[in-house]
Formats: sequence, C-alpha cells, structure tokens
Amino acid sequence: MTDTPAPRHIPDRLDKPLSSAIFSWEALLVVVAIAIFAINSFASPYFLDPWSLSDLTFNFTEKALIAFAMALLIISGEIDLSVAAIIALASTMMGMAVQAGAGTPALVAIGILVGLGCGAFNGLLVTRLGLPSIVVTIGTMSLFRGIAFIILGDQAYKGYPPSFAFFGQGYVWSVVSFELVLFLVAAIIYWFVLHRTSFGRRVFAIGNNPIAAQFSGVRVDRIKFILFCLTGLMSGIASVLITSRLGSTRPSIAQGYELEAITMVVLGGVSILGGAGSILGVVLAAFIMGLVTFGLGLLNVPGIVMSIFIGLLLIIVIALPILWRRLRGNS
Amino acid sequence: MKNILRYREIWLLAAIAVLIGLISMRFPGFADPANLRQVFNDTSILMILALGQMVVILTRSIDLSMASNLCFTGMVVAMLNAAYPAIPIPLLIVVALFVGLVLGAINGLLVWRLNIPSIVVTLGTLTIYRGATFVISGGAWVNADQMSPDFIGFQRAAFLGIPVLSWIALLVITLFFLLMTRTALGRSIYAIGVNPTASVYAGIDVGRTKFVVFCISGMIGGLAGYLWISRYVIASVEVANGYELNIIAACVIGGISIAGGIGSVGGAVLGALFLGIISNALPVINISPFWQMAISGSAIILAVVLNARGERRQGRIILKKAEAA
Amino acid sequence: MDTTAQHGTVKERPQASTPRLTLSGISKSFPGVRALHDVSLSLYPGQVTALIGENGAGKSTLVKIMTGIYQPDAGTISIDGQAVTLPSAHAAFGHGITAIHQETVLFDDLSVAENIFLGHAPRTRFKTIDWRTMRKNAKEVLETMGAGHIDADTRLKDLGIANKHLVAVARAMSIDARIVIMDEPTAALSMKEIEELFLLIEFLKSEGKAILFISHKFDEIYRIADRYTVFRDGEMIGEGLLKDASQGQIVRMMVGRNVDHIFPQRKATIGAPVLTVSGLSHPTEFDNIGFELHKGEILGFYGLVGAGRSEVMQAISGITRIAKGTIALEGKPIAPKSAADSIEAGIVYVPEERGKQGVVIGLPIFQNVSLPSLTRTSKSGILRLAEEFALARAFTERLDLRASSLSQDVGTLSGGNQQKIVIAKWLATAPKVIILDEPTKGIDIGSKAAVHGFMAELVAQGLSVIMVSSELPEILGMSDRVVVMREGRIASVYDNKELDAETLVRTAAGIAA
Amino acid sequence: ENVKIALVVKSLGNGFFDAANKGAEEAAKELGDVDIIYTGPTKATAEAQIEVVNSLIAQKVNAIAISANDADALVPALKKAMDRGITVISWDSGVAPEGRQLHLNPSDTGLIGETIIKLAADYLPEGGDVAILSASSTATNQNAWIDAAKKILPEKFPKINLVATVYGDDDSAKSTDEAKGLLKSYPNLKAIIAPTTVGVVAAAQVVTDENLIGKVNVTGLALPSEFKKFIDNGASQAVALWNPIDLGYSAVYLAHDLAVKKEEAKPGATLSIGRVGKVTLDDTNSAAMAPPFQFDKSNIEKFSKIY
Ligand SMILES: Nc1ncnc2c1ncn2[C@@H]1O[C@H](COP(=O)(O)OP(=O)(O)OP(=O)(O)O)[C@@H](O)[C@H]1O
Ligand SMILES: Nc1ncnc2c1ncn2[C@@H]1O[C@H](COP(=O)(O)OP(=O)(O)OP(=O)(O)O)[C@@H](O)[C@H]1O
Ligand SMILES: [Mg+2]
Ligand SMILES: [Mg+2]
Repeated sequence: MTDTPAPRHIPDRLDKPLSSAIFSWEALLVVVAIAIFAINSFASPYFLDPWSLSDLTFNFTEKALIAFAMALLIISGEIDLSVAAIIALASTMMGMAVQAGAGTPALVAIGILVGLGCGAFNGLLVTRLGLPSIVVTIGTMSLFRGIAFIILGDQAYKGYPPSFAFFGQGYVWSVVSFELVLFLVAAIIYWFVLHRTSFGRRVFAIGNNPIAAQFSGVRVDRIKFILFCLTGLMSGIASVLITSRLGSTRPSIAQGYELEAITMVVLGGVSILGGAGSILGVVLAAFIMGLVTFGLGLLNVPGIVMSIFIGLLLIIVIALPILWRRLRGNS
Repeated sequence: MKNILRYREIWLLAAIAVLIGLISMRFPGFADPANLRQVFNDTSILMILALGQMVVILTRSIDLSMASNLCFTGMVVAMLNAAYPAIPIPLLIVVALFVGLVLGAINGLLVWRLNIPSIVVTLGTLTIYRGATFVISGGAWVNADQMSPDFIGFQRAAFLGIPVLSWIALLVITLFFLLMTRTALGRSIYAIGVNPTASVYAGIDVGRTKFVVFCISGMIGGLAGYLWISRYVIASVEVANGYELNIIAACVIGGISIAGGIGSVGGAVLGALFLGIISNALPVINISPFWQMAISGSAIILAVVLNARGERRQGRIILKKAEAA
Repeated sequence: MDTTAQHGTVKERPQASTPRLTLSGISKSFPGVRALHDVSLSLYPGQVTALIGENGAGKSTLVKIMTGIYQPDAGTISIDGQAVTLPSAHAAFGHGITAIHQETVLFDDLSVAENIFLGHAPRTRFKTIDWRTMRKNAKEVLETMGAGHIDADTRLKDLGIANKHLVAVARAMSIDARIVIMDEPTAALSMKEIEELFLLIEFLKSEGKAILFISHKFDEIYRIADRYTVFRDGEMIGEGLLKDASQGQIVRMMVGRNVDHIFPQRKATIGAPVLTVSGLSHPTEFDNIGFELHKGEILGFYGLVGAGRSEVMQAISGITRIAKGTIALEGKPIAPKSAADSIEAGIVYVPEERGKQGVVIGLPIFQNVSLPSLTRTSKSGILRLAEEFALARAFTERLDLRASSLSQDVGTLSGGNQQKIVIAKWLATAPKVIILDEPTKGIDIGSKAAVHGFMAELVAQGLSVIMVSSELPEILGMSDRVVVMREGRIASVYDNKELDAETLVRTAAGIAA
Repeated sequence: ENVKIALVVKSLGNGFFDAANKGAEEAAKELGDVDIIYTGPTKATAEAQIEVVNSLIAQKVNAIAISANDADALVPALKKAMDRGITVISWDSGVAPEGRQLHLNPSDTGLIGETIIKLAADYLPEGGDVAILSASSTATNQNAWIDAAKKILPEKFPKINLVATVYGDDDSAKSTDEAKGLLKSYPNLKAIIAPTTVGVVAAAQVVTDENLIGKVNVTGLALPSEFKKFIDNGASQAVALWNPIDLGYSAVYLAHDLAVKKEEAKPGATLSIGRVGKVTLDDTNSAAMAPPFQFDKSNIEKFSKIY
C-alpha cells in the first residue's frame, strides 16, 4: 500500500541571479582597488610611472607571501601571530651563518628551514597538546623574537654577500622585481592548492566543523600541522626577502608584520571564524593595501594616518555587504 | 566549576610565590612588604586593563583596541589638562571614562549591530584610534612640563600609606568581583561564553550584552589612559604601543579561556601580577634585558599548557558510575 | 486531498476550553526557502497538541517563532485572546512560553541551579543575585517534578542525557510557564527515559499547562497527545482530535500519499564473519566487548542511552583509543588510529550527533557527501567536481532528500534532511562494514522507510551493518541479531527469532526476567 | 620649479625633530628656491622609514636628508635613491658611508660621550656609582656615544664607576621600569645618565616619585622645553643637548650644496652651512656641527621657550 514516488531530481546548482556575482566580495575589492588606483593617479603626478608602480609592490609582497599561508590557516580555524617573530629569528640565524662564512645558497636554506622549524614548533604545540593557537602564538611571538634578542642584543649582523641582495632588491625583467614574481607564483600555487585540490577542500571542511571533518576521515591534526609549517615556511621566505632588502639584521626586524598580514587576509574576505575565503580576495587585498599606503605616501601623509585609512577600509569593506543586504531586506 | 577555578588560582598564587622566592634568592629585598606593595602599584594599570579585557574574552570576543583607546584617551585628557589646568582631576577622570566609553561603544555597536567578529572590528579600531591620536595632537607630544602638578600628583598621593593608584586598582577589582559573581549581567557574560546559542534561547540578548561588555572594556581603557599618562608623564602617539598583547597575555596566564566562559577576577589579577613581577624583577636581578622577551614568552606558553591540563575534559566514565551504582 | 485538508476542522472543534495560545496566518521565508505559509495553530490548557509533519515541513521554524527567536513575516500571535508580539526570547518568557528545543540548548559548564534560573535569578535587596535562594528554589522545583535525585550544584555536563532533559523541563517549570513546547524530545531517548518523560508530561498536563509536542513517532503521539496539527511543505493541512483520526489518515495528510511503514522483508543469507571484535576495553567507558559481525548481516545494538554503545563503535572506527583488545576485519587484525584509517580499511561509522559530528555546516551538500570519499573523487589530489556531483546525486536522491540544489548549504536544511546527508556521505564510501549510530533519529516516517529499504538493499549486496538504535521497533524490525549493552558491558546477545520487546528492555535495564 | 629637499626623521611627533624642522624651514627661506618635505614614520623602525624613502624616490625629490633608525638597513633603499640621481645625506643619526654622500653629526661623538659622563661627574666630586639608561638597543648614535663614554671613563673620570647600561627603548613605560630597576639594584647609585630625551624624562620622574631628589642626580641629553620641570625641582642638576634648530638648518644647507651647487662630498672638503659656519668632512665624509650645549638652572628658562 505504500506508493513509491519517483525520486525528485535535485539540480547541481541553481542559476544564480547576476546580482549575486556583482556583489561578491572579490567584485567589491576590484571596485575598491580600481577606485584607489584612479584616485592615486589624479592625486599625484608621480603615481603613473613604471618605477613608482614597481616600487609600490615592495610595500606588500613580503607580507602577502605570509598572508597566503595565513589565509589557509585562518580558513582552517587557527591563527599564527608569531610570523613576524619567525622572520626575526630566521633573519638572526642567517646573520649568524654569514658570520660563519656561509654563502648565498646556504643562507636561503637556513632562512627557510628556520621558518619551517618555528612553524612546526607552533604546529606541534597546537595539535599535539591541543592548545588554542591564538594563545600559543602570542607566547611563541615573544619567545622567537626573544631568542633573536638574546643572540643579537644591541648588535646587528651585516655583511651579507652581494649575490644575496638579489632576492629583495633584484629585478627579473626591467621593472619587474624578483619579489613581485615570487608573489605572483605563490598566488597561483596557493590558489590552486586551496581551490582545486582535495587538500584545500579538507581545509575548508576543518574550518567549518573540525569534529565532523575528523569523523569523515580527514586527518585534522596532520593538516593543521602542515598549515602551521607552511606559514612558518612562508615567514622564512619572507625573512630571506626582507633581510636581503635591508642588507642587515636586527632583532627588531619586521615588527608589526603579523597584524598587517592578518589585516590583508581579513580584508581579502577570509572569515576570521574559519571556513570561508579565497586566495583571489587576499591578492586583491594585498594590492589595495599597497595602493593605499603608497598613494598616501606620495602625498607625504604620515604612516599613522595611512593606518587610519587601512583600519577604516577594513571595517567599511566588511560592513558594506552586511548593510547592503539589510537595506535590500527592508525594502 | 568553582572548585577547579579556585584550584587554578591557588596554582597561580603558588607559582607567584615561587617566583618571588627565586627572585629573593638573587635579590633579598624583593620580598619586603614595602617592595611588594610597590610591585602591586606598578602592576595596577595592567591589572585594571586585564579585568576589562577579561569580560570581553569571557563572551568569546576580544578587544585588541584597548591599548589604542588608552593612548587616545590619555592624549585627550593630557591635552585638556595642558590647555585648562584648572579642570579638577575627578572631572578629568570622568572625561577619561566617558571618552573611553565612547570608543568602546563604537566597537560594541559594530559587533552588536553589524555582527562583525570582534577581532576584525578591534583590529580596525586598533589602528584607527591610534591614528586619531595623531590627528588630534597633530603628532605633538604633551610633556611633563605641560601637565599640572595635580594631574601628575593625584595617583601618587598616599592614603593610609598606599598610593591612590593602588586604591583605584583595589576598587576596580572589587567592582569587577561584584559584577561577575553578584549580578545578572555577570552571569549572562559567563553564559554567553559557555554556549551562545543556548543564551539566545534562554532569553539573554547576546548582542546587547556584548555591546555592554565592550563599553566596559572601553571605560577601563579610558581610565587606564589617564592613569598611564599621569604615571609616565608623557603623552604621545606611541604610548602603550603593542600593549594589547600584554593585556591578553595577562588574561591567558590568569587562566581565562580564550574560547570564552571560563575565567575569574582573581585569575586576571594574578595573571597581571605574574607579568608585573617578571618585568619588575628582571632589571633588579641583573638579567640582561634582552632575555625578558623570551622569558615572558615561555611563561605564557607554560601557563597555557598548565591551564589546558586542568581544563582537559575527562570522559563520561561509564564504568566507574556502573561500579558506584 | 481537499477532503483530507478539511478533516477535523470547524465542525469538530472541541468546545472544552478556549485556546491559551493561537497563531494565525503565520508566514516565514528564508532566502530562497518558504518555510511557513499562512499557518495556524492553537494550544489548549491541560492538553497536549502534537505537531506533525515531514522533515522540513516547518515545525521547528514555528517553534522558534513562538519562542521569540525568529520573527514571522506575517501573522498574529495571541495569548488568552490578547494579541502579543514576541520580539525576543525574553519576551516569550514574559508570556510564560518555554521550549525544549530540537538541539540541546543548555549550559554545560554551569550548575544545574544556574541552568534553571539563568535570566530570571532571584535577587537580593541590592538587586544582586541571591545564590542561596536560587539553590533552594532549584531544589524545590526539581522535587515537585519528582527529580529530587538531581543535585542542584552539579555541573550540567556531569549529568546523563535524560537528566539534562529533566533540567530543561525544570527550567520550564521555574518560570511558571503556561505554554510548554517540546521539539522532538524523544529522538535521542530510549524506552526508559521516554517513560520518565511521559510521566512528566502528564504532570504538566495536570498542572494545566498548554503543551506542544513534536515527534515523528506515531506510537508516542497517540499515547500522549490529545490533538494534532499537520503541516506539509510549510502549510497547515489539518487539525483535530487524535481520537477521531487514524494513523493512516494523518500520514496521508502529512505526505500527500499513502505510506505504510513495514520493515523490508529480507532473506537472510548470512555469510562468513567479516568483523571480529574481542576483549575490547577502555579505561573508563567500556570493558571486555566481544562480538562477531557476518557478511550480509544487520547486527542491532540496543541499550539505554549512555550504555556506551557509541563509545564502542567509535573505538572500532579509530576515533577513540582503546586500552586492550583486538579488531579483525576479514580475518586480518587492524588497529585504526583515526577515522581516516578505518574508512580506508572499509569500516565506516555514521555518527549519531549530526550537527556536531555529522554534517559540515557551511559547505554545500555535494561537498559534504564527497568529503569522506575525496580520495576517490579526486585524481592525484586534484578535485573533479563532476564526479562529486554524480556521487552526491546518486546517494541523496536514493534517500529522498528535499533540497533545492546540491550546492545548497547543508545548514539551511531541516534536521531530518541533514540526517539524510549524514547517512549518504558515509554510504558513499562504499564500505565493507557500516556502523550506523541512531540512523533514523529525527527522520520522518516516509524517509525512514527509504533509509530502511536502502539498508536492506545494501545488505543484500553483501555489506554488513551494525545498527545502534534506541528505538525498539527499529531494532526488532531490522536486526538479524541484537547485542544488548548495559553500563559499558555486553549484557546479552539474542537471535531475532527468540526476541520480544520486553526481554530487550529488561536486559538493558538490568532487571531480571 | 623649486628644489625639493626631504627632511626624513626617525619618528614624527618627537619635539627634537619638530625643532629641527623649524631650522630646516628657516634655511629654506634663506635659500629661497627650496621646498621642505618634513616626513618620517610614526614608529621608529627601519622598515617604515624605507617605505617613506621609497615614496620620496617616486616623488623625484632632489635631496633626502635623513636621521636614520638603522645605520645599515636603510643603505639599500638610499643607494637606490642615489642611483636615481637623488642627493642623500644623513644627519643626527647616521647611515653607513655607502648609503649617503655625507653625514652631519650634531656634535663630535667622542665629545658627546665625554659630556654625558662629565655632566654626572661635575656633581660627584667624590665619585660614585652611575648607570646609563639608553634608548633602544639598536640606536646607532646612542650606542656610539656610550662606547665613547666607556672608553674615556678610566682615564678621565677614574672615580666614576659605571655599574650598568640598560635600555628603555624610547618607551616611557619601559624606561620607567628600567629606571626603577636601577634604583633597586644599586642602592648606592648617585646618578642616572640618560642620553635620550624620552629616557631622561622617565628617569627624572622616577627619581621625583621615589623621593630621591638630592640623592640621585639625573642627567643626559634632554630638550629644555620637555625637561625644565626637573631642573626646577632639583631631580637634575644639568643636562646637555645641541641645538636641534641649527641641526635641521645645517642639514638642509648641506643637502642644497650638494644637490644644487653640485659641491662634491669628499674627505677634506669644506662646506658652508649658512649662519652656523662651515664644516670640514673627515675621511668617512662625516662632519660635526658644534659641541653639546649645557642647560642648568641659570639658562633653562630661556631655552625652554625656544626648543
Ligand atoms: N536558518 C535557515 N535558513 C534557511 N532555511 C532554513 C533555516 N531554518 C530552516 N530553514 C528551512 O525551513 C524549512 C523548515 O525547516 P524546519 O527546521 O522548521 O523543519 P522541521 O519541520 O523542523 O523538520 P525536521 O522534522 O526535519 O526537524 C526547511 O526547508 C529548512 O531548510
Ligand atoms: N552524560 C551525558 N552527557 C552528555 N550527553 C550525553 C550523556 N549521555 C548521553 N548523552 C548524549 O545522548 C545521546 C545518546 O547517548 P550516547 O550515544 O552518548 O550514549 P552512549 O554512551 O554512547 O551509549 P548509547 O549509544 O548506548 O546510548 C548523545 O547525543 C550523547 O551525546
Ligand atoms: Mg525540526
Ligand atoms: Mg549513542
């Protein structure tokens, strides 16, 4: 007596109204970036110059490299506040290596490996002992930079080999710097990993529900550990770049970079609560932050006033879609 | 829960006692009551700030803008004092509380009305408030010389042999204790941290409570602004730069769970005291200042590890119950 | 269909009393979903009204409107004839409305007393919380309900699930509620707890409360409820007195077609042992668990809630660690250290807590389904979306999922439809052994038949199934053999032929026959 | 088209640098065809200063006169500026020789080192314990002065016993903690020498708070307008500083000389610095402006009105 109905067909996707694409986060960021670019070109005659535009990229490439890995980490529901301290420690180790007569390849290897090691340390504390990452990395933030201070004190390491200068100061082709190329390559790799691989899919799953992900056969701790290592690795790479760009090491190097990298990630539309975000957003956010700071710099606006703009941008860009939805909902 | 909390605070108290003991071995005068009283006084501002941060963290939020708020409000009162030295100090304190409240309310409104995660809001206002300090001051500093003697002297005046600053800290501690244990607001704050969804169902207005919590941390930031500026007698854009992390570290060491719902006034106070003692003692016992950062970093990690041990949930223990039954 | 819609309206409306609560013309939409459209509902003092409907019919949504958590797009709510608005949960309290929601919504880290009085704690003269009175009152409330065994000072997380329900009810009593709503309170309970809960409902009735009771189990509805209201696809289809309506009529109203849930007939072709567990022990949760699962068999696990069945199953599938014991799959010993290991080996565990352990809210349906099978749907780590959609479609359509598209966020599905996703995602891994923990918890009658039919089909294809269930009919109707657990140990193993409900309940409760 | 000279300072908001800017504007007025861009980071870090330098390069300024946060880290950025035809000089806090054309020291390093000790020694006829509270441990100029002071100590001030050097990071809170630590650890301390305008105020405030006026003398480098109070209340007998207005003035003159008059900066060259006189470059292309000037009760009132 049971009537069996024919199974209902469920479509893959519903046709989305065009408006939802237009009001996507990335679209919003593109508009903001274009607007700032236009304003900059009007406000300063020096802005539209190949060399200016090239110099501009140095304002964000190093931080953006960290931001890519940080984006994955934040999507997975964790955070790493120690990235700038990792830069300091890696740079200090490279400095020590220089004193011991290491050559450029060895220096790069040391910088990257120290970064990786620090990331692994964070990862172990978080995954093995089950500690909250925000607190762990507040601790390691002091610890890593503290070690740099113990080693260096009031001294500086310098005398990096001339060939080492290429990473932070070199140009691959005309005005295209090595840092910019590295940034673009990293953007593509991270985009692919996050959006096109099963690893990336698992990262999203962990960020949305770590327990269900674990029950679904996702090796949550292993993936989180890898993400911490990646973040450390990118910090190590950033350390190579910045050390090369400055040509010297002090323990206070890269102070405050962690908040800028996180700002980039959040501005890029990655949910700070985990589970959502895109690499394209982070790339756009990096450009926006570079454009704002460089554009205001050309007008000789003090850095702290620029930071007001960045802070406002962060809140406004996040508030806008919410307000928009609310307005539409009411009408 | 009460038992475990009490347990954790005693742990921390013991750690502090051991710390003082160790320092005294290198520097015998450290454990003198007079010196300890001074350490308390030196840590007062951090304690007050940690309490303000605590209520925020308990609701699963975070206020990264406290130090910037402190800087801004401090600058406002310093400039006011420089321009109108006749304004009495109690009135200035009211102004500081009010300015702080406004800054806190801005955070709170964004969190409440727009539902933006607090870490994002306060990451933004962290830079905005400090930048605003630059704007209102034109970047200029307010120096000791421009401040009135009352402005500087108020917190230093002794009452019953103890400086007013310490009294203010004691007053704030008492108020927070009453707030957290004796009022409905206090219980709501805990409930929101324990289970935000259940809180909505229980009729707690989660958004508005968060707003109130940010107002509290804002007022605390403002109060600390006046205290800080009159203590260190210089108001500049760089005041307390990066101090937000010290405040959070004090809370963490004090056993306040960053996931919300767990923590106590005693914990926050002891956590601040622990950090205060370390920064007070290092110069005294002749440890190179370059070690300070690494030491406090290690202390934070150690504290989290220990706290996590205490917090670790035990299983349901079916078998034990079966035997008992 | 029109006739069914008319069934039991105006003419037969009982005149016993005037309604305490009346909802009329209520509509509510979510982006893309019309959850409720012009529905009405009345609750009468001293009576239990059952709200009946398929998964996603809009029952929980209505509950949330009645408790001030959602705001209706249209419609009026009146209490004792007075129109009211319920802008917040607090306002609903004020009108004496309280609810035990579908998801447990209590505070694990707070004490029982605080859970009962949070939001309306007694105050001292100085407006501060009066802890002593609060404890005393909590004790009184618990005692009047016959739950005096619960200590007001214990932390809630130390209580068993049934006691937690009691606390939720105590909370309802403490605010002097006049309207009590229970959204699927029995979904996770076994017989014994359900009996206790029914006693309580009787007590509430005698106190003159108006009660709304939501359940997918008809035996319960007929036992406890006086009236019914049926929803289908967000619309009200009919209401009336239960004594005037047969189950068949109600189901027809609910589904719009005939459904008669008969457990599928199976020819048991039970083969060689597939899974052999022996001497499995855990320091605190279970002890010396041993059993065999054969090819093509459905092995039922019965026990009171909290007997430790879920823990055993989680240990077998590598989620919790064991102290001693061995697990062998097809004769080969295995020692899974994570769910990933056991899925790889061919044992999958379908967890019981769908919100926490089952679905990944925030990800679309197809990604949820493919998550445990990602290694198969991707090629050297690179995703292949077409495969994911195909996999998701195959399994969700088979389970009669109601969704607008496979790219919909699972969080916007109703509870029962989420449960279907949970089953689909682990079935999709093509396992050798599947462990289903409370598989039909919160699923409506039609979908339940679909799940059971699917299980039977899988078993016929040679899969072996362990089914943990607290629902007696399901255990009796589906299992070839039944393992009964009590307090972390295996109490007995029965062959289905020799089985009756009473034996099972007695064994589970530890009462000698 | 006016000549654009950028005066880049360690951090904005510091009274010392604001005074230097006054001098720079004065020089610009005298020279007539000069526009001053007064800029710098808000936070005294090398990285922030590099961003400032980059934006100045993009603006194609004619000259950059910088007081550097790090002697080495700025070198690549400044080299880039020079490569693009910009004149680069450092002043106050120097840059390594390869990163600039010349460096203008406010005063002779050795002389400053000697002065800060002398300020303490003058009021300690019997000698005693003194300690140094410096700025950040990475500050180039402070470190150079302290080194010079240590070198000169045994021969010229044998009775003065330097017991410790601590760092307050030019942060008033940290400086206060460090000053307190000094007073606790060294009960016999007779003087705190703080060769930094932030540290010296913090130390003087601590001495005032702890009622040690008359027992511990605070001295070092201080801006009269910021420090007057502590000379008045006796926490300090005397402090010293060079004239920041003259410093800014001279820096702009030198930058103008190189950028417009195309003077060459080479060892032994003598360059004009307007009303302040002339300087001669040593073999690292550095020049010193004037000896530090001492402030005490007799003159602080007057100078506190100027800078
Ligand atoms: N927050 C939400 N956002 C979007 N859609 C929602 C939301 N909550 C519920 N819905 C939709 O509203 C409809 C009604 O859901 P509801 O939870 O009320 O069903 P239900 O009758 O309680 O079902 P069940 O028996 O499965 O619990 C469903 O289609 C569901 O997908
Ligand atoms: N003491 C408890 N505290 C919290 N939740 C509990 C408790 N006992 C049972 N539950 C919950 O009740 C539901 C069913 O009980 P649960 O599955 O945990 O019992 P079990 O010990 O696994 O044994 P069984 O599966 O035999 O009931 C689950 O959602 C579980 O989380
Ligand atoms: Mg429901
Ligand atoms: Mg179970």
